[in-house]
This record gives sequence, structure tokens and C-alpha cells, in this order.
Amino acid sequence: MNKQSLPYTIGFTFFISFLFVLFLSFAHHTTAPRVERNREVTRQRSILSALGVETSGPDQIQEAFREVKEIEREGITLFRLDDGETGVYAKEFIGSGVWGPIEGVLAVTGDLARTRGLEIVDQTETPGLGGRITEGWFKEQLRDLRIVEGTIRVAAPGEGDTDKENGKIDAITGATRTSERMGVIFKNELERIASALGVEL
Amino acid sequence: MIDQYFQKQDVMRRLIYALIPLFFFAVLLYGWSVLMQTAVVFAGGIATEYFFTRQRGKKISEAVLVTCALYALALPPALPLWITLVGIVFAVALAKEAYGGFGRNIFNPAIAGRLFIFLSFPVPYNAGWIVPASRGPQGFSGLFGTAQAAGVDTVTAATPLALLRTGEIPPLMDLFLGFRGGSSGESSVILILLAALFLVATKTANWKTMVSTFLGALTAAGAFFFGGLIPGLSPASFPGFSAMVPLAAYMMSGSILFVTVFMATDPITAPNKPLAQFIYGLMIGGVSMTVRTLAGFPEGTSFGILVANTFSPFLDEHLPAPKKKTRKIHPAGAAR
Amino acid sequence: MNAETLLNPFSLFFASIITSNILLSNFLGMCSFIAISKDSSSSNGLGMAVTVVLTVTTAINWLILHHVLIPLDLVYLRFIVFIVSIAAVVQMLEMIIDRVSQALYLNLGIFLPLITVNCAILGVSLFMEIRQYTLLQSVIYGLGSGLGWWLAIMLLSAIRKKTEKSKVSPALQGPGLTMITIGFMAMAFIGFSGMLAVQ
Amino acid sequence: MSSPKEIMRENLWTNNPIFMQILGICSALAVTNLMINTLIMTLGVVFVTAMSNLTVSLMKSLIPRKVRMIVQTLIIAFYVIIVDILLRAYLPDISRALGPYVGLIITNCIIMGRAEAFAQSNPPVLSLWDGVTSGMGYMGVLMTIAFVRELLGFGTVLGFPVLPSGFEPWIIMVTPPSAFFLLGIIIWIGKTIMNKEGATA
Repeated sequence: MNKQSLPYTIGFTFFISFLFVLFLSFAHHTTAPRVERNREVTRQRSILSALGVETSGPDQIQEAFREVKEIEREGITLFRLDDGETGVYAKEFIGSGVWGPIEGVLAVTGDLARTRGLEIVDQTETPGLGGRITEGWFKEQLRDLRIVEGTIRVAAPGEGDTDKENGKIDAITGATRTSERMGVIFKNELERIASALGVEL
Repeated sequence: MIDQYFQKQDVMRRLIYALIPLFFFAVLLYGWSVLMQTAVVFAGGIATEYFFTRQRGKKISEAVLVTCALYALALPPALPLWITLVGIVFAVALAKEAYGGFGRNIFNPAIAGRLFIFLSFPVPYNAGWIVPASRGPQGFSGLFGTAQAAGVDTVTAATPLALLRTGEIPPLMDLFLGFRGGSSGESSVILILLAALFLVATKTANWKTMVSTFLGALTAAGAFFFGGLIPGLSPASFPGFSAMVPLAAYMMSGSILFVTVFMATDPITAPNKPLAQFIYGLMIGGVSMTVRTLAGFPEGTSFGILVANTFSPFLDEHLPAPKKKTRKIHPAGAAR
Repeated sequence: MNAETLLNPFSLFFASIITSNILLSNFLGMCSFIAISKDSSSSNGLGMAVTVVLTVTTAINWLILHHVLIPLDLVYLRFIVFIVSIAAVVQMLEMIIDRVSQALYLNLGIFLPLITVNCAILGVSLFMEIRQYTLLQSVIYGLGSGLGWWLAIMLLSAIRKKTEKSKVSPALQGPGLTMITIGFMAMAFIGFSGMLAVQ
Repeated sequence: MSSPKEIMRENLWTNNPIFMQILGICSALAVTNLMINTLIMTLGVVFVTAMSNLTVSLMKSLIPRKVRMIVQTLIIAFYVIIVDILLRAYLPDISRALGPYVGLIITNCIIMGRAEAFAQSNPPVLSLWDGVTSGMGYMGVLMTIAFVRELLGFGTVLGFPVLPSGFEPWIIMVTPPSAFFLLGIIIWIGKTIMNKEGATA
């Protein structure tokens, strides 16, 4: 058979493409549930972490997430965890950082008296400076912090404000701009959550 | 060949002379820290240069001394010495020797070194500003720097740019004379002006580049100020002629004048054609002020120089040459 | 969640040229960058060709992604589909330019075959997918990235021309020095970060 | 025909794809700020280079000349998609970190280059070996860059802290310019050694 003839060329190309696509779709469909589960678990892990639920391992995350209810109010999706009092609400956010968007989850109590926690999902801030928003000490500042005058103030640089009643957190040393943007994100998100819950800030 | 060699050295020597008053003033302001910085810079810079020139079988050029002097004067006085060393080694090795040594570098080594350590170590860098000696009724307080004289460890001081950002305008006379925080050698406007006069009078530096750089900076600063884009300085609170005060303070703060006089005029990294030089200057000034005002960095001059360096061969290649008499300044303009 | 709420077309355009330059901050398109940037006229031609192809392919790949791959649940095949569509677009452009104008073909067309393997083209299509741009944003992003690449290659070719005359260490001649030069360029362009951001 | 040992020496050192030809850096330089990402990424490249070399060599007599490049691209894309699917399913965090760069392995000129220059005219097993060693040469250079960047940028090696706590991280190492500088310096040093070898040999 002439391997340079047009029918062979076309036939060969089609056959090889068909074979590849067949194999790839097989590979895709066998792993698809796993990929889907990974994605879910990643998202659930962030939300739970913001809500202050300690988890480890995918199974435990999915188990713990059953307690969380997804609710939608005024077009805003919130995740509610019952704590026997006002409830705790988490909201996924995406805000503008210095280099690019900052994605994360912010959780507050139902009466908006305190924040419950913060988790950063994705960011492209300057590594070692603004990028430190993902570090434990920074996020820990938002753990059960009292919300004063409807906002969270990002004050002078430091290594973590441990006073939970002053409504203030420390900015990151050397990353003034990222810290400022975080302040803006907190303010916007608190307002959004307040309007969704119908609570005065 | 020999002629050219000596001429080059002449230029370099005159530059060093012009920097000496700035150096003494820096010692007056900050004392030992400046002496230490300078010693480390020169030792590191000369050693690095020696390492490379030895392989090429050449002598150390005097240009490296200028690089060292400019770099040392452009640093925060209390920068940790090992960081200083990293910067000068980087400057000489990568910005200069990689390109084949003296006269061939594309990027200004002193600026490249400063920017490298600024980007690497922003936290220690910004903690390196200390309180300078000040001018008072009883004369200078603390000849060797206030902090050291008072027996205190280094005290971080706010630079004028940081003050301006909070809306506070430092006294213009202090800015003019140079009694303010900042890099060791950048502060005294009057000394920089005198050095500029000396450099222009001895034809060491091109006055046109200085003017176009200044113009670029002033235009950008003016536009940002009246556009209300400078944080802390609202044009509304300075009606009419009083707007000159914050604008002058903005221009006298940071290292824009130092860079205009000493870095923008570096003939090796600047383009050769007059029109290209003019645009190059505008670019340095404009980019410096843009970065200072709009980007997340406290000072934009290093970026201004480096961006303009990047454009310099491009400008030279694509802008038209003047009709006649261009041959004179041909070989990298180093003869000026 | 979508990034579109954050980005107006204007800032996306400038960000993709300057602050998030596809070459200087995403390292893409380097092979042809290094091979070609020796002289300015071919750099110019290649830059132009990349800009055109980027704009067109990003738009076409967006349409394919949103109207074919996503509805048919075939997103996992996007690498193959994107690269084939890029190859096809390049081939078609080459044919069209050849018919339309010989001068344009010599300036632009001869660089087209190089472009299929230019990672910047595929890279922009992949970023467009990951960042979930709208069609308008994708076109702007493609155009801006192309212009940014063009600018970078023109600057570099001028610098290379100047450094070629100097006696650089033989070990560093060519690619080595080019890498260091790109390093300095990238360092200079960091200055604009924080003014505008893409992504 | 070269012996396997010669092929290895050529691909790892004297004709290293990055040193000598500066090929294929685009797709991987961006991920060299962390060693683990670089490792996974370059392992992917080794896998794709090896397998596509093998496949091209096995099928070389079947491929019509007219569509040779397209078929090669298809083969490469096929293996890249497999890598992508595997990463998504089994290493979701790294898959996220690598982002679009996995896909860009397709345009890595090394792979196409080896398929064209070697596999097209050599027997399958030798082609496989050529692919593995080319990929390893590539991996070696990039891992060196990643090692320096991670060590100085974060003070860690493969995520384990190795430097004393007083260590001041070099933030520039985490940003793009450092990758260019380091690659330039590595080429500089490598070629200097090579030139000396050449002079003595």
C-alpha cells in the first residue's frame, strides 16, 4: 500500500486521532470522579477552616461538611454552620490584591459581632511580603475577632495582634499595599454578608 | 588607545571629585555607619572586578570606583553590611563584567545593585533609614549622627517620602540643605546642585539629559499632584501658588535629584543621539515619578533608570540622527 | 467565581503589555525570542505576526472552548484542540497573506510557521481558560500580550545588537548573556507592579 | 550509531538541551521557584519525551510524510494530556500550582526536537533511552535553578527548612528575574567548564 497516498494519509490521521481520543476519554472518565472529589474537598476544606472546624484528610472533611448548610440570600451564597447560638456564616470572596485577585473565605457569627475565621484560597501577592497573608499568624488574627464599628482595621505592621476585642489586626511588615487591600476586602465582604443576613453592622 | 584610556579615567576622576562633598556630608549626618558601608562597598566591588579582569588579563578600571561610590551613597545608612556586599557583588559581576566590563554594560551597575537588594530584602532595606543629625539653634546636634551620638542603637526614621504620604510636609529648608532621612548621599539638594554645576562646567556630564530628566519628573509629579493621585497630598488643600510647596517637597524628596545628576547622565548606558537622549531623560523622570506615586514601592528612581536603560539601545536604533556632526560622539559616547 | 468583576478592559490591556508581560513575567515565547531577536527587522516581523496570531487564536479558542468543548464535556481535550486550531489559524493566515500581498508576506508571512511552536500562543489560550475571561477580555488579553511580546523582543534585539560588538566571555556569548539581559528587563518592569494587575 | 552511554553523555552534558540549544525553557522556567513543582513538572517532561520518542520510533514507518509534524504533535499532546489527567486526579495541589504550564509541555521544543532528530531514524529502545536522557539533562539544569531559588527564597529544600531561623530570605529569588539570572549564570559556568574541557582534550 502506498503510504504517501491521499486516502492513506487521511485514513491514518483519522485513525490515530480516533485512537488517542478514545484512550484519553477512557482515562478521563475513569479519573473524573476523583478529580471532582478533589475539587470539592479543596473547597470544603477552605470553608471549614474559615468556620473554625479542624479537619484532616478528605474523608473527615466530607464528613464534617455535612453539618454545613448552603444557603442563598439576595443572590449571595453563604455557608451556615449551626453553633447553637446565632450560627456561623462563611462567604467565599474574590477581591483585588496588588498583583492579582485574592480569593478566600471569610466567616462571621450570625449577629456579625465577631469574625470566626479567614482562609486564603488563592493569591498572587509578592512572595515573602504580601504573600504572607496565607500564613497562620495572619489568619489567626481573624479568629473570633470582635467587629468594631462594622469593620476590621488593619493597623500598623506587626507580627500578629492577639487582642481579640479591639477590632484590629496587624498589617504585614513591608507589605503596606497588600494589607490595605485586605482591609478593603474585609470591609466589602462584611457589608455584603450584612445585607445578605439583613443584620445591621 | 592610551589616550582614550586616560581620558576615560579623567571623566571617572571628576565624577569622584563631585561625589566627595556628598560623602562628607553623609558622614556628618550618619557617622560611622556610612564609613562602614563605604568600606564594604569598595572592598567588595574592587575584589569582584579584580576576579574578572584578572581572567581577561586587564587592569581594574576606575569606573568601578564610581560605581562603588554611587552605590554606597544610594543606600540606606543602616543597611546590614552583608546585604550591602551582596548588592555590590551582583552589580559588578552581572551588570558590568558579564557584559564584558567597562564601557559595555547596558544597565547602570550601581542602580542594578541597589534594585537587586531592594527587591531581595525590602524589610531590612526599609528598616535601614536612621535619624540624621539635625540643624538646630545650637548648631548641629550630634556630629556623628544623632542616633550614635545619643548612644542609642539605630533608630528607624521616616523618610520625607513616608512623611509626605501621611500629609506632613517637611521644612523646605531642611530638604534643601539635606537634613532629612534617606539614602546616605541623596539628601542635600544644594550639594547635588553644586556637583551638577561642576560636572557640567567640566563637560563631564551632559546638561541636556539632566534637564530632560528633571522635566520628565516635574511634569509627571505635577500631573499626579494636580490630578490628586499622590497619597496624602490633596491639591484642594493647597490653593493657588501654595501648591508649589508640596510639589517642591515632592521633588526634593527621595533620590530623584541625585539620580538625575549622577545616574541619568552616565554616558555608557545613555543613548548617543540627541533626540534619543532627550526622550531617555524624560523617560527616567517620568517612570521614576510614576512608580513612586502609583506603584507599591516607596521609591521609583531605580526603576526609572533601569527601564530607560532597557529602552536606550532601542531609542538609539530607531530614532533619526541629526543631519550632521554626529560622528564625534560615536564610540558609546564615553569620550564626553 | 469570575474575575470579570475585577478587570475593566482598559487595565487588562495595559497590564498584559507591561505589568504581566507574557515574556518577562510568564517566561513564555522564549525559544523564538532567543533565536530571532538578533536583528531588528526580523524581530519586528515576528512581533507583528505573534500579535496578529495571538489575537485571532485567543478569540477562536475561546469560541471553541465555550461553544464546543464545555457543552460536550470535552475540556480535557483542550490541549490537543487548542494546538490544532492554532496550527490551522497559522496555516490559513499564511495562505491569506500570501495571496493578498507579497510585501506583507515577506515581512510577516515567513515568520508564521515559527509561531505554531511559540509557547506564548498556547500559553495565552490556556491562561484565558484558567482565568475564565469573557470573549472581550480574551481578545484584549491576546492583543495586549502580543503587543507586550513585540515590545520586549524589539527592546531585546536592540540591546543584543549593542552587546554583540563587545568582547563578552565566550561562555556567555549569545544565549547566556541574553538570559541575563532579560533578567534585568524583568527586574525593571517589576516597578509597574501594583499599578495594574491581571489574572 | 551511538551507544547508549554516548547518548547519555551527550544529552546530559555535552549537548544538554538547555545549555547548548536553550531549548524548551519556556514551559518550565516559570515553575522553578519551588523544587517540588519543578520535580513533578520535569518528570512530566521526561515521561512525555521518552514516550513520544518511543511512539514516534515505533510508528515511523507508518506515518505519511505530509502529516508527520501534525502526527508528532498529536502524539506529544496525547502524553501531555495523560500527565495532566494524572496530576489532576492524584496530585491536585501540584496540578493547581503548575496551572497552565503542564499544557505548555506540548510546545517544549526539546520534545519535538528529539522526535524529529532522533526517534525518526533510530530503533525504539534507543529512542526511548534518548528521550529519557534528554529529559534528564533538562531536569538537571532546572532542578539546579529550583534548588538555588528555593534555598535562598524560602530557606528550604524540597519544603524542609535547612537554614537557621535568622536567615533573611531573598525575596527576588521567588520572582521571575532571578530565574533568568540563574539560568544565565548556570550557562556561563557550565560553558566555561566545557570550554576548558575542550581546550585540554
